[in-house]
Amino acid sequence: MIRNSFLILLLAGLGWILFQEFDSFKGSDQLNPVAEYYATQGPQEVGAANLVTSVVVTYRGLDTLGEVTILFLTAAIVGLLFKRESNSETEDIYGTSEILLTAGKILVPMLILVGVYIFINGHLTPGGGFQGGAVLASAFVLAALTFSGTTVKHRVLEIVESFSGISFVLLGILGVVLAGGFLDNKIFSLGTFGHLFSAGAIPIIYSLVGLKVGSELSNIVLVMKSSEKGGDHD
Amino acid sequence: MVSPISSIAVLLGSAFLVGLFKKTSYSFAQMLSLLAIAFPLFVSAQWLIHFIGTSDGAVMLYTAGAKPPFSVSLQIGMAEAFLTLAVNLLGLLSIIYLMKPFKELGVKALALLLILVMGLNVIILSRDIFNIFVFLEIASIALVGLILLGKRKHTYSAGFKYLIAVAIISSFLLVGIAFVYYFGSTLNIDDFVAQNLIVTKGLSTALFLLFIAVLLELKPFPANGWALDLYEAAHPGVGALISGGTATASLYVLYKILPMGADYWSDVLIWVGLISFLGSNILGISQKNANRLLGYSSIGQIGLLVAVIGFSDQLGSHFEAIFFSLFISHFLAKVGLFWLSGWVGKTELTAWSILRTKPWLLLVFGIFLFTLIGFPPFPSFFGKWQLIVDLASEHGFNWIVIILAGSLFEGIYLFRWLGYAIKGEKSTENKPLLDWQTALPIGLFALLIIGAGYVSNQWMPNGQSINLIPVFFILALFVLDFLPAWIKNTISIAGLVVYGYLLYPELSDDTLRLVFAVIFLGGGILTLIAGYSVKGKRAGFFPFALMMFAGLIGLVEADNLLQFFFAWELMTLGSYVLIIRGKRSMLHAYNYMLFSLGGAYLIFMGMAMATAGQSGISLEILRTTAFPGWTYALMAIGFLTKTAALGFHIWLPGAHAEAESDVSPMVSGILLKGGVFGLIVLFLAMGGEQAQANPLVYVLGWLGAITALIGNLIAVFQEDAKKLLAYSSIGNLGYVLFALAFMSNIGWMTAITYSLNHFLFKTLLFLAIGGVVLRVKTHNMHEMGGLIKQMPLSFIAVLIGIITLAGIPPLSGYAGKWLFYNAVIAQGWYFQGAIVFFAGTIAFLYCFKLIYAVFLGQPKDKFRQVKEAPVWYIIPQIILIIGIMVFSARPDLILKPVGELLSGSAYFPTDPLNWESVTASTNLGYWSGYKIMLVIGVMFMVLLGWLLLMSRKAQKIKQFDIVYAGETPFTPGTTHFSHNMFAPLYRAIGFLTLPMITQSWNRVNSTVHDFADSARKIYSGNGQSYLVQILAYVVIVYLILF
Amino acid sequence: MINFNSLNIETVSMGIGVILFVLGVWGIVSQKNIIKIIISFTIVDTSIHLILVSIGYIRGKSAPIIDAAINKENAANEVVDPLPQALVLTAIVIGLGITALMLSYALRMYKENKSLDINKFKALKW
Amino acid sequence: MTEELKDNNIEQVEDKFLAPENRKHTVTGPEGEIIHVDPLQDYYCNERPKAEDPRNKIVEKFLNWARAESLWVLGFGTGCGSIEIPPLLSPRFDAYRFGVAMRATPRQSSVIIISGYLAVKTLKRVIRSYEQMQNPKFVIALGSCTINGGMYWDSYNTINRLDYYLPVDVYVAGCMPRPEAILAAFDKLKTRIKEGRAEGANEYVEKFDWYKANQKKVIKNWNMPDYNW
Amino acid sequence: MDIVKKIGFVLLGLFIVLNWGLLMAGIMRKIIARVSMRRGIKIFQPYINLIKNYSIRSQLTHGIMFYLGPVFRLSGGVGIFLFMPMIYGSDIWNNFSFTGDLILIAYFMFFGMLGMALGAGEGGHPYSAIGISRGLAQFTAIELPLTLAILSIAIQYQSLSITEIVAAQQGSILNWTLFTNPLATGAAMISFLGAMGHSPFNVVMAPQENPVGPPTEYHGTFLGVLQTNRAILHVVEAVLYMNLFFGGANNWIELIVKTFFIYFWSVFVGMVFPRFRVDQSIPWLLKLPVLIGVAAIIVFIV
Repeated sequence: MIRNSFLILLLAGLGWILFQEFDSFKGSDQLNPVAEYYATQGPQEVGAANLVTSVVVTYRGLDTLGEVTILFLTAAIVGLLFKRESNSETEDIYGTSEILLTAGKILVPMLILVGVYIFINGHLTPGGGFQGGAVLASAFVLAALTFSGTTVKHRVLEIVESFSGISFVLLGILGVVLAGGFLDNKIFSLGTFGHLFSAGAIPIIYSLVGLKVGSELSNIVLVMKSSEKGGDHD
Repeated sequence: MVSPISSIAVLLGSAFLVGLFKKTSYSFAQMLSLLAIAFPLFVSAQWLIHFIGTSDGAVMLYTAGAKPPFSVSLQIGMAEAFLTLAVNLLGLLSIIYLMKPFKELGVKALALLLILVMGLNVIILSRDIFNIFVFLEIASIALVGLILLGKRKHTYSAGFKYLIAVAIISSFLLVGIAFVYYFGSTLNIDDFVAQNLIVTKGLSTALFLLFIAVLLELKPFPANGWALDLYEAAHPGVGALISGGTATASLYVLYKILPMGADYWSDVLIWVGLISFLGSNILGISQKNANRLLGYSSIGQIGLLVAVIGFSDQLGSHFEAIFFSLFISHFLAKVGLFWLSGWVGKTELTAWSILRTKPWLLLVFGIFLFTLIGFPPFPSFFGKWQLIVDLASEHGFNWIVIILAGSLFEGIYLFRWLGYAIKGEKSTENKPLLDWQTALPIGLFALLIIGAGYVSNQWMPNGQSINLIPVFFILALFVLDFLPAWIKNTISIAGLVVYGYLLYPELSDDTLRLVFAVIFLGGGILTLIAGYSVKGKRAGFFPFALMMFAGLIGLVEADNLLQFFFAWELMTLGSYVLIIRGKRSMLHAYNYMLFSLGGAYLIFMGMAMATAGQSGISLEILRTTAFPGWTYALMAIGFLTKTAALGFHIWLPGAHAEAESDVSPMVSGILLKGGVFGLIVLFLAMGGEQAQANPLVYVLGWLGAITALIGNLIAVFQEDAKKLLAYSSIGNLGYVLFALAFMSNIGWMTAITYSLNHFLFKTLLFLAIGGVVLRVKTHNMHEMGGLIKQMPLSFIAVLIGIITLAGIPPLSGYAGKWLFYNAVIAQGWYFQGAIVFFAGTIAFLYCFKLIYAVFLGQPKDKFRQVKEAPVWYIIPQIILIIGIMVFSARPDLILKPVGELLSGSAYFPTDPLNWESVTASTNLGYWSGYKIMLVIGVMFMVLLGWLLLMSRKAQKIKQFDIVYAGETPFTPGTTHFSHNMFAPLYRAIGFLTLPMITQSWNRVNSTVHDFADSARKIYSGNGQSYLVQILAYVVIVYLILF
Repeated sequence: MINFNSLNIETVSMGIGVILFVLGVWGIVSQKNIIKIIISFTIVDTSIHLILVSIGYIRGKSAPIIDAAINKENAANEVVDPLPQALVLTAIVIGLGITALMLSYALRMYKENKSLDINKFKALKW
Repeated sequence: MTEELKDNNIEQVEDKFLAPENRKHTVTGPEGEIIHVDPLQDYYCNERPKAEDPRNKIVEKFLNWARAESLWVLGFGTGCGSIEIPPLLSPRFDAYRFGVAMRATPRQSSVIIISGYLAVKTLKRVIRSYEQMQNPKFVIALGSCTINGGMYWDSYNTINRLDYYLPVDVYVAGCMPRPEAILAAFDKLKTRIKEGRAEGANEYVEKFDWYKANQKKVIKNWNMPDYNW
Repeated sequence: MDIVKKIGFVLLGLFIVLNWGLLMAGIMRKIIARVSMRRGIKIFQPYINLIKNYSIRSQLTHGIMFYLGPVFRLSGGVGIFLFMPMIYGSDIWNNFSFTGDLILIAYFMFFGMLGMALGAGEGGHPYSAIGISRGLAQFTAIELPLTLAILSIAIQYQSLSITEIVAAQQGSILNWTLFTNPLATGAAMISFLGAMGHSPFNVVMAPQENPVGPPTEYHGTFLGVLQTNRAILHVVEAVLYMNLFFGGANNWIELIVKTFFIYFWSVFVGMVFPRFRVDQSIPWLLKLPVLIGVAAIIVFIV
């Protein structure tokens, strides 16, 4: 009881703190100078129609590199956590339902297609490497759930993951060498605004990100899934 | 110059690459990781050298080809270069140190470490708050992975608690960043600061969330249970990464964002930091688990660093130096300790006695601990010194009190720990193997500490005034420690002799200092001569002995407060190690250290108060201090702990009694004079005779008198010969204190005579008794007896010693008594004087007991074959006896110049002692040591001749040929009356000797421990309560602030 | 107090975000089941995303993608702030990573103790 | 100690009479060395007593006068006669006026009064006390028991004739002699001393072997050195 | 030649003091005897005892300190004599007094005590040690009132020189410290009782319980030396008190009369009061006499 009332007091305090913010929050009518710069200069400098993408991949590319790293970390740690189990690849004892099997057969290629589309067009349309990667991963996961015999090899995923990560970093370094700084996308020509092959390195980076995210997410899920099987034995 | 960005890229790229390797090519992955981490190390070193060499400003690094605030920007300056260097070095050594656990866990773990180091680099370099947030998350997550190293118990739950706490904290951080962006329209720190926004309610709350989240990342007390659990659960190598790595980065984040906040944030940091420092150190007191204890200590130290960041305005141009020295101390020492902990393998503090199997590790352990506490010559000493002096100039005395109190509490547990390591019970289990992967990082860090100490010393204002020659000499002795003892002994003695020779011209005018220099150096040489009797290597003895003497002589040499305090702490450090070398000295050395530490902090506090509002730190400023009452009182109490005045004496008996035979005279006859000299310096500052009106002096006078009485009285009831001498020292120092407190010419003459006498006879007695103890292997007087036949020379030494001690004419002790009476009557302190006299008569009792119970009475069977004390003990005794004789016959040789100095100075011009050749006179009477000696000597010889003539035929008989009511004695043991010898006296006034002071200290001790023990129950182990604590911390700080 | 007439979309989402944040924190500090705690955390995470998005919203403006609907030259007056959206993207990924890790740890903890009660994991304390 | 004495006594002092504390044993020294202890040899001076010949005759006469006028009596009551000693010091008899004083330690006493029957057990203590007195020393024997055993002549544990064991200067007959008789004995003793005839101490030394043999004949548990210095 | 003359007179003075000490002891014994309705010893009995002790033919020694103990003891007694001005205003009877330093004498008393203690200790007799431990313990308490008294008269006369203190008391009997500072005199005279070793403070030498205390093992010549010292010391201590409190002495007759009465005081008290145990005497001495001494000082401070 005392604990609960104490908690309520604390939450009230927290609410009070946040209420200060809410109270001061008046919305905005206009872009602030930074955002305005993105909106006005972004298209020229970066050449991406999707301003968010220009921010994500270029202006704040270091953050994005960090995000990718976080996913890499997560995958690695999950891998470490379930290391012992993942070594013993046991068969799925339940099998797969007919509905899933049929739907999977149709959906998996489509999902892969959609995912690839999303990250390739990240600089033009809503979406990008992360979104596309997530869709890609869902395809792999679906495949793994559906076709128990044809599990995606961890090793392949890992290679894809590492390869795309290293390439991302290398592209970033190329920015230092060829353009204005680390992760500058202007290492390639900006191309025509609004076209697929435009915005310098963004499509490439986003593709790499998409691959990386896709492989990492699938890796996480697959590792956790495989641990489910061997879990009870230890 | 290589851009730091490339080091980030290299780290990240190799992390991705390393993840690819298979188990079979592990060693290749390992090599790659090492190279990958060596590269940024090289880069940061290069930049650091560049900045040191050129004094250029910081360099901004842009990403994405855009300028901030639009893109993420990094900055490398001196600080960043240094901090990344530290982090990268830590990373590199961690890979080496953790080689085996890494191998167990595989390549992925290597990648985690690389990413962690990369993250830390970016956190340090980045100027964008969101970017910092992202990389803080990276670092945290990488750590969550790394705690899987080493396969320890409970890592999962600890990791989960850590994760959830970090998640909550980062939620606050993110909300804060979001609103900062809303109100400030930028994520770039420099841009935000440049805008100089008007602080509104919303913005200040947003900044609050930002700051509190960064603070929470630094695990402030008490919202840090999750971090403690992690420290405990993680492999020590990972603990080192947390404590040294992430904390470093987070601290720097705090420093970077500090200009964003309003001015009050400095105060918040100060309070948060200091509360952390104090609270964490108090709660650490009862901790038994080494890793967790290191966690407590880390949190405390980081708290101090946070506070220092908060103080950055006050510290001004000294900030960098102070932060550097405190940071590097924490970084190197704490990481080193974690690594050591990994080698020890066991978590209980008592298991650390295993370190004794590798003496150099023990030394390194000592270096780490002394660095943490802030002993010279380690960097934190200089940092703390300057920090506190600077705070004092801002009149921040509350802060100083908290800092010093926290340091004291830290000392409580760290020195207990050191005690376990040096003297704890040796565990029977197999000692762990020391491979190069462990030895290299630990050794390297220990060496770096010494280097950092030198840098701090040179960097700190006034630091260069410290004479480092003795320190280098001591270091050289450490290096030469493999040599046999007699070579090192010769080197040490030669060092003291040469130093004395070099010092002499400097002091020849100042007789007062010269007397003490003679006591310190001469005493050092004499007691070291006794050291020749020790065979073998005597590892680690000589450096510390020399350290003590260097400290003592440094006191004499000191011109400014820093030199004085440096010397004081050096002396304490050396003497502590000397004391703990004794067989059963663990507890006593611990007590000694705690009292010394407390005393040193009081002195420090007093000095700091003296510097407030004054320029410079020369000793002269004590005279003009703005807070005379506090300054003098604090410093006086500090010095009293070293002279073991009543109330602060409880460390002394054990420490002196249990020390090695030739160490006891060092720490008794010589070391105690350090405190006396401190008091002299203090009293000189108080300004001569006008200070008589100072109530402090009056109090000290009474204290001295009562100390003399109680000290001597307790000594009477001792059965342990060395303890008896130790209590006697307490009493004797009471005389000195009393005489000093007269604040008159003759009073000081008394004090100096007493000091010199005490040095002569107590060194003599301890050497003689030490020689006996060496032979008979017991301290208990009632077990000895009749040793005069075996040890006639020791007997003569003790006889001369006690005659001097008791103040019996014609020896020099009487000179002190005579001066004392004159001073008492001139001063009018009759009652105190009577008490001191009473103490003197009581001294006579233990003098008799000492000589009777040891040398006279019934010889014991088992000591029939003992030999005379080693010749190396006898030689210094003979020199001391000659000294006593010379001083007795010609006291004018020393007292006359000292008297001239005192009366010639501005301090005590009135009522000096008049000298007429060898005769001293006051307006009360006169005295001539020479004539008294002559008369008594001639008379004694005549009477001796007479008796010899009368009883020349006497038959020599044996021990049982005594009248025994017609019976024969049973055994020598039951016939030797010496146990509980003064039982009637005890029945009469023994109540004065009840250990009330010891008991009250014990009560203080147990109260503090109980408090710490119950207070640390807030770390209940429940992850959810930790979250509640975090939440409460946020809310409470917010409510306090707004 | 809040004037309901002046309610607009960003205020509402901000309000919901704040409420969700407090609710999520309530869940974290009151639920005993580790999974529920993790779910509560995701609520907190989501609330932050809401807050971020509301901050970036400009009244009456459209998504920051320059296409047919939005003039490239006049983009500054046409689009909402792209930066918070980029931040949200990053935050989501971070949240995902942390959630995944929490779940993995929870799984391990469950295997260790056969319990998901957070009170059962008190081996390390004091 | 002479060789023959040693030989004589080895037979008589059998192990069962040797007190445990006086048996040979070993102790361990501080360095772990083994030390052999033979208590009777090590704790006691085993020199044979020496006769102290009177000095120059005239000086001796003066000194004997002083010795006679300053008789310090060892306060040692052996038998029933010891009850007669305290009245000596009372106002009625006031032995002080004759220079008689009681001393508690044999070292400072010159007279030992054997006050009545002497058990063998007490004899041993008497011998030790007597031997610990310094050279001009005198023995006054009170009562018949010291002369011929008196009423205890056939007792199993008293001696019959003190002469066999100590050189007696003055016998006082009676059972018990009254204090006046004791005063008379002091007077007699003084006369003997002044005449130079009270050389019992030297006599004891000269006939030491005979005395020892007699003493040891009755005292089985000797447990002392042969001569108690 | 001066020094030879000086030594000659010092020896003469020592001889007088020794004789007076022996005689005084005899007289006191006589008085004691008469009080208990006895005839008592001959007046010259102490001489006879001394001669007898020196004439003891055999000597034993326990070791070197056994030898040195009596020497120390006698040195203590003779030393105090040497540093004590005997007759006021006389150059020749001032000995080596350096104008008579009070502190020197006060501390030199320890010299003899130490010697006795060491000698007795070397004797190896437990009773000797018991006696010494009692004696020393009691001595600490005895000295305290004396110290207070000395301090009091040092304040009074602003001097630590016995000669000057005696000089200040000349002129009239009312100038004696006894009258000018009765409290100090009171405290000192109580302490004198202890110093003389008479009842109630004579448990040190309790005759039967621990034969005779410290000198248990001493005999013959050694005892003679101790007796010699005793004779000297008693007179010299009485002279000290005489000098401090009773106006000193202008000639030997005055000295003899005054010391007789001072010494008689202790004998008188000894006759009247029973014996204290050490653990009784110490608290007693630390109560009343110390209070008197404190009062004696307070009088001069206020």
